[in-house]
Amino acid sequence: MSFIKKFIEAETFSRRNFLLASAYGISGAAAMRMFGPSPIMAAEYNDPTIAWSYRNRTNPYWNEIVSGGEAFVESLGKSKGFLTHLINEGSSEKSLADVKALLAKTNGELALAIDTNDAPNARPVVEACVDAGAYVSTLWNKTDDLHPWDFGDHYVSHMSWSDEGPAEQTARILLEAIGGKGGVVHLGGIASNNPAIERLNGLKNALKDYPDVELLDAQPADWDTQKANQVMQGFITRYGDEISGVHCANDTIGYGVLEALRAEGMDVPIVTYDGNPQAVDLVAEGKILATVFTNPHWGGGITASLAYHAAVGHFKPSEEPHEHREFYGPTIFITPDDALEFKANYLENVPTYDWTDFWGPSNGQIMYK
Amino acid sequence: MFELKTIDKHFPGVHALQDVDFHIHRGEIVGLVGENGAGKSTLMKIIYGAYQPDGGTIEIDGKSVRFQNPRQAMDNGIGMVFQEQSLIPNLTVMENIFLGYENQFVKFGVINWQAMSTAAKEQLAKVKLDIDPNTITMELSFGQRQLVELAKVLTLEERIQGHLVILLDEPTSVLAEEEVNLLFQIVRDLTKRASFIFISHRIDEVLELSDRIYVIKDGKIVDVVQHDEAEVTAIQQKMVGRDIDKEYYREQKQKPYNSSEVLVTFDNVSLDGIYRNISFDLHAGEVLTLVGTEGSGREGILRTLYGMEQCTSGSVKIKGEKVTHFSATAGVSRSIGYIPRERKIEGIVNGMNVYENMTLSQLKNFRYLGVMNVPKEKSLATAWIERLGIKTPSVYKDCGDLSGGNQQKIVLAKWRSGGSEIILLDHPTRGLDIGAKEDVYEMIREMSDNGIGILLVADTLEEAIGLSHTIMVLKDGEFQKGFDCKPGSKPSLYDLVHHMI
Amino acid sequence: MSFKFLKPYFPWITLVMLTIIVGIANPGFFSPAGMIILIADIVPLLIMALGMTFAIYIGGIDLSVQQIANMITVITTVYLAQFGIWVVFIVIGVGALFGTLSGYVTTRFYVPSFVSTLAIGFVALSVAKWLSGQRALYMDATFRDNSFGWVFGKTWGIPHELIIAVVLVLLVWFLQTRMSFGRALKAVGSGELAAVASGLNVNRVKILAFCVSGIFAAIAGLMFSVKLSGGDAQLANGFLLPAIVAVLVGGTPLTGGVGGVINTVCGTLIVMVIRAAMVYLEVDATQQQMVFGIILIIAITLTIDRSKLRGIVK
Amino acid sequence: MTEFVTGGNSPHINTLRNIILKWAPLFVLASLVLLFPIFEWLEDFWRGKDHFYLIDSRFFSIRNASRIAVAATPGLMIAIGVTFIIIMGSIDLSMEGTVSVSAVIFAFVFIALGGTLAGWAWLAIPIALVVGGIMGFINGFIHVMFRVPSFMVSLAMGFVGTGFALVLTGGDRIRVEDELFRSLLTVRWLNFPIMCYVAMLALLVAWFIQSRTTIGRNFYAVGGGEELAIASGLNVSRVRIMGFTLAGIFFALGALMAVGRIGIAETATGNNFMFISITAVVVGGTALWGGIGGVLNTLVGVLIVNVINNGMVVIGLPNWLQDGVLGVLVITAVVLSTNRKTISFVK
Repeated sequence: MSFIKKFIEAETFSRRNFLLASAYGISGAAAMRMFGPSPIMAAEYNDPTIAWSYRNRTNPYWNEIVSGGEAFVESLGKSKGFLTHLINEGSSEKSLADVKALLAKTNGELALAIDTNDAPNARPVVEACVDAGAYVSTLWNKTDDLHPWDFGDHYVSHMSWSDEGPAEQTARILLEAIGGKGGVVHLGGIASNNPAIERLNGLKNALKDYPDVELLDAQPADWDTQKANQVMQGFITRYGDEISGVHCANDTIGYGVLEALRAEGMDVPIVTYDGNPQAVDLVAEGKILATVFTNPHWGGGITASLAYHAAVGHFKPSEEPHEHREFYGPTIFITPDDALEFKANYLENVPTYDWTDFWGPSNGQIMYK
Repeated sequence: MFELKTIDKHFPGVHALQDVDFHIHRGEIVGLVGENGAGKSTLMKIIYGAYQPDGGTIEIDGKSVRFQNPRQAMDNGIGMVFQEQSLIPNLTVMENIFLGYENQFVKFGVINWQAMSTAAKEQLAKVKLDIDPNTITMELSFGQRQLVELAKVLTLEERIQGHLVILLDEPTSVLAEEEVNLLFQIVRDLTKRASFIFISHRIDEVLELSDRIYVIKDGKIVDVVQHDEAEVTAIQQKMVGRDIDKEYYREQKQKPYNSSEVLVTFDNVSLDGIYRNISFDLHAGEVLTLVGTEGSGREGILRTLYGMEQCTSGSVKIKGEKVTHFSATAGVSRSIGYIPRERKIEGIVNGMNVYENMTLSQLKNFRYLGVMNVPKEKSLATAWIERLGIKTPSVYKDCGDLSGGNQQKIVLAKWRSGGSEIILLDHPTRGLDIGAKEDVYEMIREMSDNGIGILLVADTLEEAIGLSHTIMVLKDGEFQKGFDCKPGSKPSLYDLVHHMI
Repeated sequence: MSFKFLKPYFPWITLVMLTIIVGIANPGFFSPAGMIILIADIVPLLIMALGMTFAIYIGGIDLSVQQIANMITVITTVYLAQFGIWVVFIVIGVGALFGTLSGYVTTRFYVPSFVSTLAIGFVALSVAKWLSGQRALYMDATFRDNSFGWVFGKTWGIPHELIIAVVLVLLVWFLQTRMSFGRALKAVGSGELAAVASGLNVNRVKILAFCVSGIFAAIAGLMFSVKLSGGDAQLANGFLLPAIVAVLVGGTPLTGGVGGVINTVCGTLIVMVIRAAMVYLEVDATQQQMVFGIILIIAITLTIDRSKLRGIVK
Repeated sequence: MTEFVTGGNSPHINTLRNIILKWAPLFVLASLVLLFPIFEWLEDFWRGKDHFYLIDSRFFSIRNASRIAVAATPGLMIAIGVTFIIIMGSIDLSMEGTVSVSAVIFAFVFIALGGTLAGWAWLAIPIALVVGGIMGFINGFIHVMFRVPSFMVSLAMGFVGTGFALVLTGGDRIRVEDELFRSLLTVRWLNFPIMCYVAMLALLVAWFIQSRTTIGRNFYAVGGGEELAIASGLNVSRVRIMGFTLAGIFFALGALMAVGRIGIAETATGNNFMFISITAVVVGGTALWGGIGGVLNTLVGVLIVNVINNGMVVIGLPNWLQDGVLGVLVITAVVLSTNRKTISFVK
């Protein structure tokens, strides 16, 4: 069965509910104005600056995220350039400093969407925004003890993806493909990143059901193609033909692995994660067995949208249930069977999303272990 | 044929050259003497294109020329043999000789090493040096390097059609007597092809070689003397602008040291490859001079005593205590002061001011819990500036901006003020003008009177003879002969040279 | 007021000019409150750059600072619960240890500091990875607030971070200008041979310089860790190049003996202004890095005092 | 940034020690190559497997040698480029930017001209080299004309380069899928991919430049004593600018190899080359203060670094330990190949 179809159905369903949702949004806001606490409590801005803070532009993943942010800004009738970009270049220090600079510049009149580069960095960023009266929504990185509902209205939401399940699914696809026996290796992301840990755990969970498959080795490749290439070469040397499958923490790692295998003339099935266009092509070509699309375009847009709509007062975050403050983003599996269909629906024609349907495609409240 | 007319050169705050007229005929050897800072090197640099004059003209055979850089000067037949070693140590001899002119050996972008080697051999033959052109320059002796420098400049002979002008800047300072004679011979032989400008602080050498001598003082040519009329003392007077004490080395002030207190004992000390089996005693108030050619081990002994190099056998005793730990820090703590040859890089710290330099060796006397007592430093510096007559606008002056003589005085003050009882002097008058030299001699006498033991490596033999109580002659790292050097019974130059070579 | 007299102040002039340019383009930049926040935020970088100044001042470089800071964020996070505020001593001790190690390898084994500090940094990274179990760790908020909450408070509107920075700057300034160690540093930086010939224990001075650098890197790591309330082996990544840039732009060139900690304060502020300019002038995201590089080249070209480079520029 | 003074006043040379020192980097390489199989042997020994030292080694095999070679190739090109600069006593930190720009422009032009080496797209190769050369030229020009130390200029140029690559790509990656171009990696002669032979050819050219051409020898002259070289009439500014340009060309070559290896050109192509290439140069025995060493040393240095990296994975060293071990081994390698008698101090 096609994962795509299911997702698109869900999407269409939510579109049908568009009017309902926006009606709720508007009436919610109106209700708040009438009956809510004094407006001074929650500063609402007419035209807050909208900003996205992310790692860099050298990774297509972030480009996708940003394209969503830009699409959202355009949906407000503004030009793309209205979105302020803060790029931290992998530096938590710069990430925080840039946010502070922007807060100072805008006097807190800011709707910020941010991935803080590293989990510990989320707390000071959120605290700074809350102090300055800005509205912030986070993506991916935050520590488990930090929750939007502890900060009233200004920490609007946090979105992440539960990678363990999908990673387990791709792992199962891989393990089936190798016939349930042999050895696999895992190339992970930056070891301390949450997704890197979850994706490895997913593989480990899947392995429990395949006692004949051995996890030969797992090493971090730092989300980096070249590093992945080198690590894979090392694996090939050490394990040689024992490797019957490769589990990669994301697509960029996958590219490096593919090239290492290609150099050796080896043909070993691999699975990746993220669903970058290039990876989707490779899936369609059958070079990658499966990848997982996390719809960064939607994630990027909706994170900015949440912050913006809270900032202009269209809804009041503190009145939302917890599952609307911390939630998982959507995941779609892409296998050779549906890659082309997926590509046509999501990459070649980026769907026009309803950016006020905040939680439609989301995947339930974030669970902590 | 080569003429400078009314050359002017200003530097910030200094009028370095003023209306300098200078000419040289074909085949002539012209001497240029003057005190340090008189403008000699500025004039040289203008001639070979490193500086451009602010006023005046340079003419070759009546044609006016301008040199933007040394390269253009060379292309006009002007070559320079440098005082500081200008050979690049990591290159081979032949690469050095043809540096910047390799193109003559290049075919299709490839260097023909064979051809270059042959050509280099020819150049080396001109200076009668028989070494493999493939030798790395670092491995040559100082004298050999000086000759290679000359050989390098002589490549102009092949490159340039016309007559050459070759500047020799202090070429003899690192040469042994024999090598100096060889050099002079070569220079005389070459006058068919080239004119020479010869700069040296050894006026007797200038007299010996030159046809004509320019005397420069304070940026002006004060006299031009013909060879036949020249006289050392007259030239010296012109240079300094005052009479020089006939007793140049203050011999009449030399007092015998009376102390029997032995400060330093070397007992059969060796340092592998540098010197072997050296023994001597240094008494309080004694001036002991080590004499020998470059590479005879003189400096090695100083360095061992100061602690910078550990001896391989034998025992060194300082004030009766056997030295087991060798380091310069330990040397200072044993009240030894060291005045190095390379004043500008080892003596003073360029970039630090007068008082900072003076207290550098004795920081621990000026700090309390690690904090420097600056007023105390300044008062010390002020006192010594006065005592040694150091010319500096203030204690805040960067030492790098002071003249050589004043720098040397600051180095001396550093050790004197720190209470050093043993002072090692390595070429203390090198590169100083006559006036500054006299000051240094005066100070050596005064230190000797105060019971300080002095181990000296002198710039010239005359200096050694004039200043010492005792002379030790070294050759190839071995002790040759000791001379008692009391006033009135001093050994002659010949006595020393005889044992040196 | 001749041109030459102005030379030492070139970095400051550059800073003022940049500030004015940004301020004219967006007057909001001059808001004192905003300015204080910006400055307070650059404090960890400033502290790291202060330490780095010592390494560069003696003509070396310290590439280990970022990894030391990484390691310290992990150490702080792991041991905060156990030792509370006393973790400061562990931090300083570890920083000193790694700095000393760099210095020792450089001076005793003759490994250029460029390589030795890089290698020691790798060792620190290994320690960080091992201790953190390659995970992002976070602090218990109560422990953090009990021990280090005061760091982020304000007195009369002035963030305490800023006060800490000022105290540290005064401390190193005193160290550099008034203490015998500072004097020795200057001697080693501007005339190493003369320092040797004056009997200074040059190796010890150099080792101490790297030690100070390590300690400051550790303090920066601590501040950062407490600020972010956590630690992992990558947390301080991205610190190294800005810290080097801050020192260089401030006017302490790699030739040693020139500049000093006050220059570094200026350099750090320049880095801050350039960064803030990206935000205030709304430079396009893809162009920011290129613009940063170009401004950097211009700033260095204008700032650098060539008379102190002594002829050769390598 | 570094300064040195030849120690003592004695030009006496202990020849045996000198020979040992000259070949020290090679000894280090050889011992590393023999060291890693020992761990493999031990591992199998504990497991009770038969293992004949070296013969059964997975590390010590032709296949692995070719893997190490492939991994080393881009780094080698970059390290060769920076070797010239280091011989001059300068330093170049702009490689990451230059590599990214060259790689990205190469890929754009390659695709625009048809996307296969069989067509006009081969022009992308010289164009990329020219781009690298221009980057290097700008670097050298600013360094020489504005008298700014190379460390600072090249560091800033690195930012400009990466930034420019980012402006060009907007963050996208460009795939270069041409089979003919990718044959650099996929086609093997005698077990080694073509890119290894191309790299060897480039190394040969570099060696030729270094030892047989005027400019190459002038690098040594500038590194041995710049003031002296000026006084000898050498146009040092020209030599320096040419050096940086040449380095830029080799960086671009490294970019081509990097693209050839993974088939992708992006802003991140240049990442992580800066510190490791300079480390490799130093490990190979080229002195940071200039005048000593050469491209053959650099080959050995690059191989040492790559052998360590590969060997650590092959013997299954835990990931967290790898950085530290690399650090310690690098220090050891530099210590072993430094002639401590000729240096009195190092910064």
